[in-house]
Amino acid sequence: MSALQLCLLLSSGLFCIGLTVALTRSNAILVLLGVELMLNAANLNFIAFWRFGGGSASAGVVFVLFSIAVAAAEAAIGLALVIAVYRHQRNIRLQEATRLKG
Amino acid sequence: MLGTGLIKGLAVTAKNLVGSYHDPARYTTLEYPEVKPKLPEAYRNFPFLVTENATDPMGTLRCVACQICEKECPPQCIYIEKSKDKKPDAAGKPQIYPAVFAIDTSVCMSCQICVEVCPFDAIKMDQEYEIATTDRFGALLLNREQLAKPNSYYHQIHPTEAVEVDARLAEERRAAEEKAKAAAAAKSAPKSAAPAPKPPAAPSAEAPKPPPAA
Amino acid sequence: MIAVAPTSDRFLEVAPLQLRDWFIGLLPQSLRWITSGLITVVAILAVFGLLFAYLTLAERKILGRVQNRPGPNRTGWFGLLQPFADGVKALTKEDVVPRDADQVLHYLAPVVLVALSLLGFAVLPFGRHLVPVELDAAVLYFFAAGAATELAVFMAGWASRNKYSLLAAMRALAQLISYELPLLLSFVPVVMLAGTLSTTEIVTAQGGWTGGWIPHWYVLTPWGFAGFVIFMIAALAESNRSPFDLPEAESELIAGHLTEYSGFKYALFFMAEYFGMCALSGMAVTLFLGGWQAPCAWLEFIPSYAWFAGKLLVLLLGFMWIRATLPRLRMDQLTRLAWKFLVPLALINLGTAAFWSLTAGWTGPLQLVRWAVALALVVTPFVVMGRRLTAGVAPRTYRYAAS
Amino acid sequence: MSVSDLTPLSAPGGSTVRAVHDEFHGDLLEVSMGPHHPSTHGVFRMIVTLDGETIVKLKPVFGYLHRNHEKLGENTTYLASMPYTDRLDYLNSMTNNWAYAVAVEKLAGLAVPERAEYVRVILAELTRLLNHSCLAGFLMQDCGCSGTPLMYAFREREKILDLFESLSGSRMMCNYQRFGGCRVDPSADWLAGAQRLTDGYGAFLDEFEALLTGNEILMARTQGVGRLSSALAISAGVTGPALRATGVAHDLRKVDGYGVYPRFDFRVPLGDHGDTYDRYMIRILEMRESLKILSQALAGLPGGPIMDPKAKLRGFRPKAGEAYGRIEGPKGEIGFYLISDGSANPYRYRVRPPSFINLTILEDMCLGRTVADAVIILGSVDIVLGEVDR
Amino acid sequence: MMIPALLLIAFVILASAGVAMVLRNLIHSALLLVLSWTGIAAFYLWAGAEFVAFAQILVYAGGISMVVLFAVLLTRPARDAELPVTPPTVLRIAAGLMASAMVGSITVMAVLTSHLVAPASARAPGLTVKDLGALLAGPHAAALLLVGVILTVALLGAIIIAAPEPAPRPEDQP
Repeated sequence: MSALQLCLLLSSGLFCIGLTVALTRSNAILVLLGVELMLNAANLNFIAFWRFGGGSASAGVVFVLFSIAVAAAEAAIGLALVIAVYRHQRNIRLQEATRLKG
Repeated sequence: MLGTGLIKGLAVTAKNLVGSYHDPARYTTLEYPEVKPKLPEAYRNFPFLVTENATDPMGTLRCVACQICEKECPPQCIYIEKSKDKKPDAAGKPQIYPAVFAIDTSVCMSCQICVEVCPFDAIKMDQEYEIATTDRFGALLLNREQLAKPNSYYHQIHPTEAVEVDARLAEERRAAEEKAKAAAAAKSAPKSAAPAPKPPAAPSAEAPKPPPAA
Repeated sequence: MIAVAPTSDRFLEVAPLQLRDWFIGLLPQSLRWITSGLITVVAILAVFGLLFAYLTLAERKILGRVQNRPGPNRTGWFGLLQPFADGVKALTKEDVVPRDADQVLHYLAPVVLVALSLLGFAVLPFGRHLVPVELDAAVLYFFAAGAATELAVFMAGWASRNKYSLLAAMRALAQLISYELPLLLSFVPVVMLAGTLSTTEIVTAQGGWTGGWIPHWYVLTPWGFAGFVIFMIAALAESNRSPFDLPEAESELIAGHLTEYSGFKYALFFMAEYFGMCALSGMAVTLFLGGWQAPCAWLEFIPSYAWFAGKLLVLLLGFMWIRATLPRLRMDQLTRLAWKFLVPLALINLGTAAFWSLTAGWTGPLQLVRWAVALALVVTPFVVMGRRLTAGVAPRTYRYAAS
Repeated sequence: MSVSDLTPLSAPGGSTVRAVHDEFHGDLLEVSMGPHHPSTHGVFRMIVTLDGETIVKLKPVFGYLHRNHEKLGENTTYLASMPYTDRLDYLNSMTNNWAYAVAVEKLAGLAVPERAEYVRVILAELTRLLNHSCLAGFLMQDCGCSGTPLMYAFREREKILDLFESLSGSRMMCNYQRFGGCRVDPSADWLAGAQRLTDGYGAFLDEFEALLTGNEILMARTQGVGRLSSALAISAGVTGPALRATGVAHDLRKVDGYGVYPRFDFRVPLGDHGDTYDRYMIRILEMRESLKILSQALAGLPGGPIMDPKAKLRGFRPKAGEAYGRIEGPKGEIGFYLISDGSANPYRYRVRPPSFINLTILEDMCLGRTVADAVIILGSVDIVLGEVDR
Repeated sequence: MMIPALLLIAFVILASAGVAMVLRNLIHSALLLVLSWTGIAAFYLWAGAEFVAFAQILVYAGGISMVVLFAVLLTRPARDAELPVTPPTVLRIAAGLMASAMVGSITVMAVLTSHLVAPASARAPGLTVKDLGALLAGPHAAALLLVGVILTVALLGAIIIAAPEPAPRPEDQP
């Protein structure tokens, strides 16, 4: 059980938690946060491989930086959508957010 | 330019900061308990009754209980009870004196109207300001004994004013004695010589009513 | 693992480190690393804890002296025991926690705020060898710790479960976030010129003197001075100091997000504010005023940490001086100043710094041209935008009645 | 506007803030900036209704300092009311005394000797200096600078109060004017002290203006805030610097020309916008004009009696009739309306309080502004609760 | 020395994420997630990538947490809107858990059976900020600019979506 495998186990655990949050919770914000967790799990993998893959895999770090930036943009857009949805139906339960009109 | 007003303001505060260390005009704090403030002579706090001398305060009160100040006092905080008997005052004439003379210092606003209207210069304004007490009722009602202070104390706190008042009183007393001598001379003169007409210059008879204090 | 004290330098420079090494020498090998870390932490806490105590006293004394009065001088000799008196008062005051407040968050907010504002001290180079933590991305670490304090302010506002203190917390957050940007943008040119994010290298990059007299501090370059001014204005806003102390202004509805705090928690908030102020001005000294560099060559004999402390105190006195003079800005003017004035200026400053670094090679008469262009690039946008910002506002002349 | 429960706001146990629903603006916030709010000048309360940040409705509530001044005036002699006039606008006792003395002199037809008129002008202008510098200090305190300009203003005010103390015996409760003159004749070194103060005051004003007038933050906070149109000011009966800030040239010292004012040349500054900055600047310029009057009055002070010798102190019974005497106080036109029925007590004793009348238009100036502005507008109107509540 | 630190960090991350998932109170779960993000930053520190760790704190703990908390506050459901959830909650939770358990088992099996022979005690490759900068400006320059464009466009879009249209006031109604 090497350190790399431990890191991979950690990131897969985090990914599962993110997935369950995204699937089970009905509040739109928490679903977004679940997605955020999944993204972070991916980042964990990148850094783990960079750490244990010798000096060659330095693209991983750069990729993590880009992924953080994109995740920030995605979070902003997601929450803006949530606020727009809230303004129409006064609560953000995903079940009711079915109509695309308005 | 944008920041100039702010910089000028900062310069002024800096000048004051530095100035407060060397320029007395920019350091105005008086550290009270250690440094007592220098009171101007006209400063007035609660009134006090003037007595001729410190040895027998109740005997030589100038106040004749005429109750003018009691009527004129705006918040009505003076309470006077006349005495039944009479007592000779400084000029020897028997006068009524106040049996009870109380000032309620919780009501008095030290506006000194009582001093202005008193024809006998019997009440003057004190300069004692450290008079805090723990008792809210009894201690604030000052009776005659607590109010009476000798003329020498009056000279101490209001020197120029005291000198004027003494000069005027002395002059009045002299006029009163002169009149008394003239009256006595007039009484003895008719026994020895033919009844001469009453001396024309007899001033008005009853207690001399000096013009109100300026 | 621990950097052994270099023996090459003068005695005063190295004295603190040798003291630490002697002390560590007494301990077994395994504890050495831990205790050296602990010593650094204790040193920072002691120095800046005392500095906080005497900053409150200095603030009240300076405010007093500016207003022609002595300031606290009754407790102890010249009022020196005043901070401890305040401390005891804060400790003994009853700590009221509203019944339906969120107990955990209500307790956690001041603690997190103080912790985060203390984190900033880890990367400040106090002296030539006195650097608590050698970090490669030190400046980024400093501003990451600074950015997280907003979270604590939100927790304080939300935990008091009082709708209007939440409203005030939102207002404080808006101020903090809108001044985060100028703060970050104003340090980017320094990083660009110094070529590194590590604070120690930034300070060494500002070493040396031309002609033994003029130091190579960044503040003496046109873009450096503009960056320094923007950084200080943003630092004033970040630590809720004078012209921007809106959250607890008395013209507010309620006393800001601190309404539900009392006793020692309230004092903790102030401690956090002062630590934040010290950390930000420490970073300003490192970035712009050449950290522990001496201003001229022959002054080198004074130990480096004395220079850092001196510059830090000068900046802190500047904070207090401004607090004693300037009135407060309204909320909308405050955010307009940030977005419409400081951010564009900081961006233009980036351009000036780029121009400055590209033309580093110019010598002789070209040097003057370089300075002229750089100054123009700094001053003209300031004047143009300044005029636009204060468009409708100018001192007026008054007429007199014709009688 | 349906208010959920009718208990008065901040009744004992009530909250100082209450949410209110209004059919036009939706959810509003009714805030009671209570009698003990730090930035109200004395015991004064404003119930402010806020739509988010802007003020929708502002109801001033006062009366906390009502001492039944006018009914008292009817039950005491004319002289006994004089010390009570010090307590009206407790910052400017000299001008209150003078206004009451003018009213009684008009009622009883008393003549005032030349020297007393000059001394009254000197004391009134000193009070104006004191009041305007205090006003500027309090206004800056509301704007937020931590008391520095206020302390400078108080430093100068102390010098003036020391002059009043050495003349009348008390710093703020002077009780100095009498019907037909003044109570005490100012001595030579008192006049020298007044001269020294007048010479030194110009330097203070320059320092004060350097600190404040050009200050960008202050200009941003006060220019265009609390704008008052001259038509509204005239119709609301606003007087004093607030009226002159809207551009109306109405200064009783020029209009009535009472006392010996026509002998002095001084100008009356006028503003154009009528906002808070104008009100502040008008007061600063008026202080400079007062300095001119003071130096001229001190130079031309004649000799002669300080008190009309025929004036009776006690048993003063003016003939039946009525009179209204008014002067230009620092806060505006302060007047006394007296009806005498021949007895020792006035039949009716009425005070025209300038700060009370200037306060009536507070709401019109504050609508649409934020709470922070309302505090500054209240500061610029310069009210003293002793005079507002009487 | 390396492994126990990793276990501690892993425990913090997983615990706070798990508890956040279960909590009813939205604010508490959001704050716990911020804690897990800081845990992830601690992992990066453990792995030696300081720059990424501080970037993570700055972006997540500084920025995104604020956006999330503001969103949570702005969308407070009115107290009386407790509508019955159409697919019963128990069923939905079961389905979700089952799906994630399947995915989890697959990944864990893959990790355990793989014969990744990684040099366990390899020194962390020293990546200084200067090399990172060179990398970013060199081969990945295009990607950097692209991310910049994405960020600006995304934030502008977010502002337009979230900006409240002026609520029509009753007196404006015809």
